[in-house]
Amino acid sequence: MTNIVGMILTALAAVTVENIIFSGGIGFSRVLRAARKPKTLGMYSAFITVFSVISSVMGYYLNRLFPESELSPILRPAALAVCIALVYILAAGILKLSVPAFYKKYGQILSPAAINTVVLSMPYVIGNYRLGLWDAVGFALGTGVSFFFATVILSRALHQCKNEDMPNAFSGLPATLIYIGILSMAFAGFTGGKIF
Amino acid sequence: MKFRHGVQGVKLDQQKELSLKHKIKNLPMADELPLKPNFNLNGKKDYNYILNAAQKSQIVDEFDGIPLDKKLKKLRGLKPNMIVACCFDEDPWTTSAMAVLREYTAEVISGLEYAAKACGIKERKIAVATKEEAKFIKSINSEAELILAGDRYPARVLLKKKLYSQNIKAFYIGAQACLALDSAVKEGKVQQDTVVTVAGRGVERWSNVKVPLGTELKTVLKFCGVSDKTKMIITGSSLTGKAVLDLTEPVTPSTRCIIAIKKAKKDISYPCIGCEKCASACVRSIVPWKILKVMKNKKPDPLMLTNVQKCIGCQACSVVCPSGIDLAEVVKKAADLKKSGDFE
Amino acid sequence: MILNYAKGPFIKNVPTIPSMMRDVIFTLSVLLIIPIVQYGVRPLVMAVCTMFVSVICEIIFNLIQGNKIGAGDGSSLVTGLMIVMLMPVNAPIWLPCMAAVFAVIVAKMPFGAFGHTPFNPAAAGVAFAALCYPHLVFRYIDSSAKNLPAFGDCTGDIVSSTAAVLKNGLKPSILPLDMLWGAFEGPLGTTGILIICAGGLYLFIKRTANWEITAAFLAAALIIAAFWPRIECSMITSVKYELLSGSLLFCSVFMVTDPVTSPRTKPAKIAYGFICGVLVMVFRRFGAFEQGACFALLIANALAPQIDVIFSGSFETGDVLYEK
Amino acid sequence: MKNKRLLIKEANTIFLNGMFFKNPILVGALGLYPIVAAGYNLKNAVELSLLFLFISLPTSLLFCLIGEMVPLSVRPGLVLCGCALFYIPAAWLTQRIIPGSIESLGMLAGLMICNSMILSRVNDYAPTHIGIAVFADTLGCSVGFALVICLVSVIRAAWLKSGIWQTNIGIYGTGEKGISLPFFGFILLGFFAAFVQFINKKRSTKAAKRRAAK
Repeated sequence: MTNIVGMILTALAAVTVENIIFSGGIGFSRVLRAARKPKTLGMYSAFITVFSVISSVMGYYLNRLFPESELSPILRPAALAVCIALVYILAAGILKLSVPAFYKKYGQILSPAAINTVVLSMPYVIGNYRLGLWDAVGFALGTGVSFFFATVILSRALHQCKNEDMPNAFSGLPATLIYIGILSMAFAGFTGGKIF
Repeated sequence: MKFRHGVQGVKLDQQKELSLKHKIKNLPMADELPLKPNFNLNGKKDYNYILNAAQKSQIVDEFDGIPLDKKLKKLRGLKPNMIVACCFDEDPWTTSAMAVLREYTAEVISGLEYAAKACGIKERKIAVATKEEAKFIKSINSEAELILAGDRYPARVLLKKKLYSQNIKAFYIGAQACLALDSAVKEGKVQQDTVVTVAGRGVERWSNVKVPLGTELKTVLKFCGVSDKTKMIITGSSLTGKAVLDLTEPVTPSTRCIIAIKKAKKDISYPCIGCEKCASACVRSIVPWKILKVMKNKKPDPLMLTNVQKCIGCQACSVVCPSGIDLAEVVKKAADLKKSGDFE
Repeated sequence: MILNYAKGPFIKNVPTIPSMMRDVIFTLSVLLIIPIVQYGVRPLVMAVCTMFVSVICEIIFNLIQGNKIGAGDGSSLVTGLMIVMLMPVNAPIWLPCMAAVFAVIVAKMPFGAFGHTPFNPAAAGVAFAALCYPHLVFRYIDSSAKNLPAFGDCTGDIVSSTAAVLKNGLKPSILPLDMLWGAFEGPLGTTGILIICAGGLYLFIKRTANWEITAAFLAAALIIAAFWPRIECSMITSVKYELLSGSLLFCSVFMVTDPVTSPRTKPAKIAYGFICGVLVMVFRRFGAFEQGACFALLIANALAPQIDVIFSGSFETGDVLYEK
Repeated sequence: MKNKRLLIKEANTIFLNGMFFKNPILVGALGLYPIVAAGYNLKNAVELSLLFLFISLPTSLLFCLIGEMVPLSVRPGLVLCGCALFYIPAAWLTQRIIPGSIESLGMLAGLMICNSMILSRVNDYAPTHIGIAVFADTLGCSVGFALVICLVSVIRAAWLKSGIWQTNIGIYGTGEKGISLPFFGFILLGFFAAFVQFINKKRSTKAAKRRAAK
């Protein structure tokens, strides 16, 4: 029971105070791409959540597997990435064979959802915060939710960042980047600068 | 979860006291205008008699510019259950209808009675703007059956909506048309003059003037002491009326007011700030800012232009917009687009 | 007599944008009176400098952009003045000026100036200053200090503001009733509680600001302060301290009600105010700084279009919605 | 002979596009994370630029050779594996050039493996283009990446006034100095992107004028 409560609290923290997407700036290239296709936005976030959970659980065990040494900062990321790649290939294969209609519809967002900075950063974040297994899962879930929020907010912002009164040079991506910057600034007010 | 606004319309700054202070003045007939002779009708003052009188006297309803006899004929077929004389002025500067009612209360009442008889309606009401005005009229003539139209613009539409929600099919007639009908039935007079409000910073004496039909505008303006610094002359209404360039234009029954403005209108507009004032001002449940947003797209989607075809062009949205955007024009464009079917 | 032609309508209803701006600038200037009486000319110098800088920034940006420099809508004056109100009186003059530069150059002009800003520029400017120079933005001089120098550094006892005391979980020593007169430490324009209330009333009556948002905002803050107090005290005391300390009340009247960045429909406005109030309290409790109103406002601004869509009853994550 | 000259000219254009005119960061918003998070001092910037070059060059050349043999659904996974594989020598090399760099970068170095700029270049561009084009593009992107991250970090370091080449102070810099937080990186990127967009708009109007003159 305490595990579950802890998990939920960690998830809440991941959405607000320890929001790695907004205040950490992680994974915004994916957020922007997801926001441009609002139709697949929900499924995209669901994929991200699932893969984040897998990655954080995997990271939890991998962190123990590699003892601290001179080579560990070089080998650990590589091992992690290979594991994620294997998970992705496995997931793609299973989906393709078992639910081909679903795969046809959402296949093209599976790879960006599985292979990105958000998913891969999970093990590091867990290591930094020294989270337990349940908390790690909670953090991954919370990050998935905040990814969803980020995409929903940005999908509206994309229209605000393109109007005829704004300077030509800023219309589109530049304004969106500034928009993200200001929003990220707001979330930085939670941490006051110290993120990890 | 759509929210309906309780209060609709706009409350405008009223400028009525100055022109209501004095009695209606008479402008002498110009020499070149032909004097129309009286006509004679015999018989009982029944439906046909009144219709004939209306036709012979060439009365035009000042609110919509339609000849009164045609209006009455059409009405008999429609069978409404109430006839309302509009004795209020929506426009903040105009007082002609109010002044007519104040000065010719009995005549307006009897004219309304004739009109009601002509189309077989029992219930008849005189609509005035405010409670104070109603009290004032009651003190002049206690027989008047009054109904309140409210002081929010556009009052006519709001009154219509109010009556409609009470399941009353009402019909509306102008105050001056009532007056003219009365004198036509009683004395066989042809409608020869109309009461016009002259107001605005550009004239010295704000007043209601009884002007012979066909008089040139400049004669009326001169009568009231127009200033040389006047930049703009508006007739009809300060909201929906038009600016006049040629002062030799004649006065018609639907002129109702002449406003001389000293300051030329400045067309400064800011971007929409999303205050929702236009939506609460609209009496036809159009949401003008949404229409504006859709119309700014390169290819406006007609499905998003809800209700635009219902627009009556009352300009309430444009008046109330703090950014000074001409929303009425946008809605009109949207309605034209929707009507034209020029989309895939 | 030369007659002009124009299209109707020929009359204009107040409020118009310039009149709204005038109203806001007027009420904000009234807020300056108490600090000027208390500290000398310094608050006035700060306000003038910041407004000047923000207007200059707008002009420069317009020049680069190749726009004509018109009469302007006065919105950058309002932005500058609001930033000054949220700074301590002993802050160096360049600090509000820098916040104003950020507000105009980053948060306002790139998005197409007034009417298109997705975030409240003043809030963005203050948040930026708070993040970059927290030791200057949250450093308050003792309120008994008199005759501060107009430009130079202020010397005097540095005390922690009521908001900071609350943040540390302690009970402030000042009585809530004394706080009404504004003689306590806090951002420059936010201590005159009574004047803020009067100014808010004035703006609501003139229909320049929406009272619904403010009401919802304060209701949310009140509920949270009453049921989850940060300090050990009675419900009423907690509510009094939470509402009267820091920039909460000022933000609720002047910043949250900004029509450009708030949602459009009435129920959405109420929801927006409520969410904003909750966020402010969350920031107060979990945030890094003693004041979170500006940060909370920025997040609420980002949510505003979404709230609007949800309340207009057309929430769907389909293409149809987003293409419009 | 003529072909060769044309090829070099083409490669030159591809390089310039990757570096500036179609800079994947400023035009495509790819690989933002290292810039906003780590670009607060020049040391980080140089280390990450080196790492970027060492990972992306061999990986894209490899996938230029074998990319088209791999089915589309599996390819992203293999690309990630490739990046992970080449990360080991790249990290070792960077460590050699600037001692202690990988440890101090921490997760930033590890996350370069899934930098979306490298992934998209290797996954989409490399398999369908010839070797020289891929080489020029990768080089251009690397230079572009280095340019942007160095510029961002120089501006931030100059603001912080604490020396351009300093040792790492935690993944996100110090808490006291707000400039080193990611948000300021985003804002700077926004202004850079506006500059690139401005130049590109100018170029396209000029080209249109030239076409009209003809």
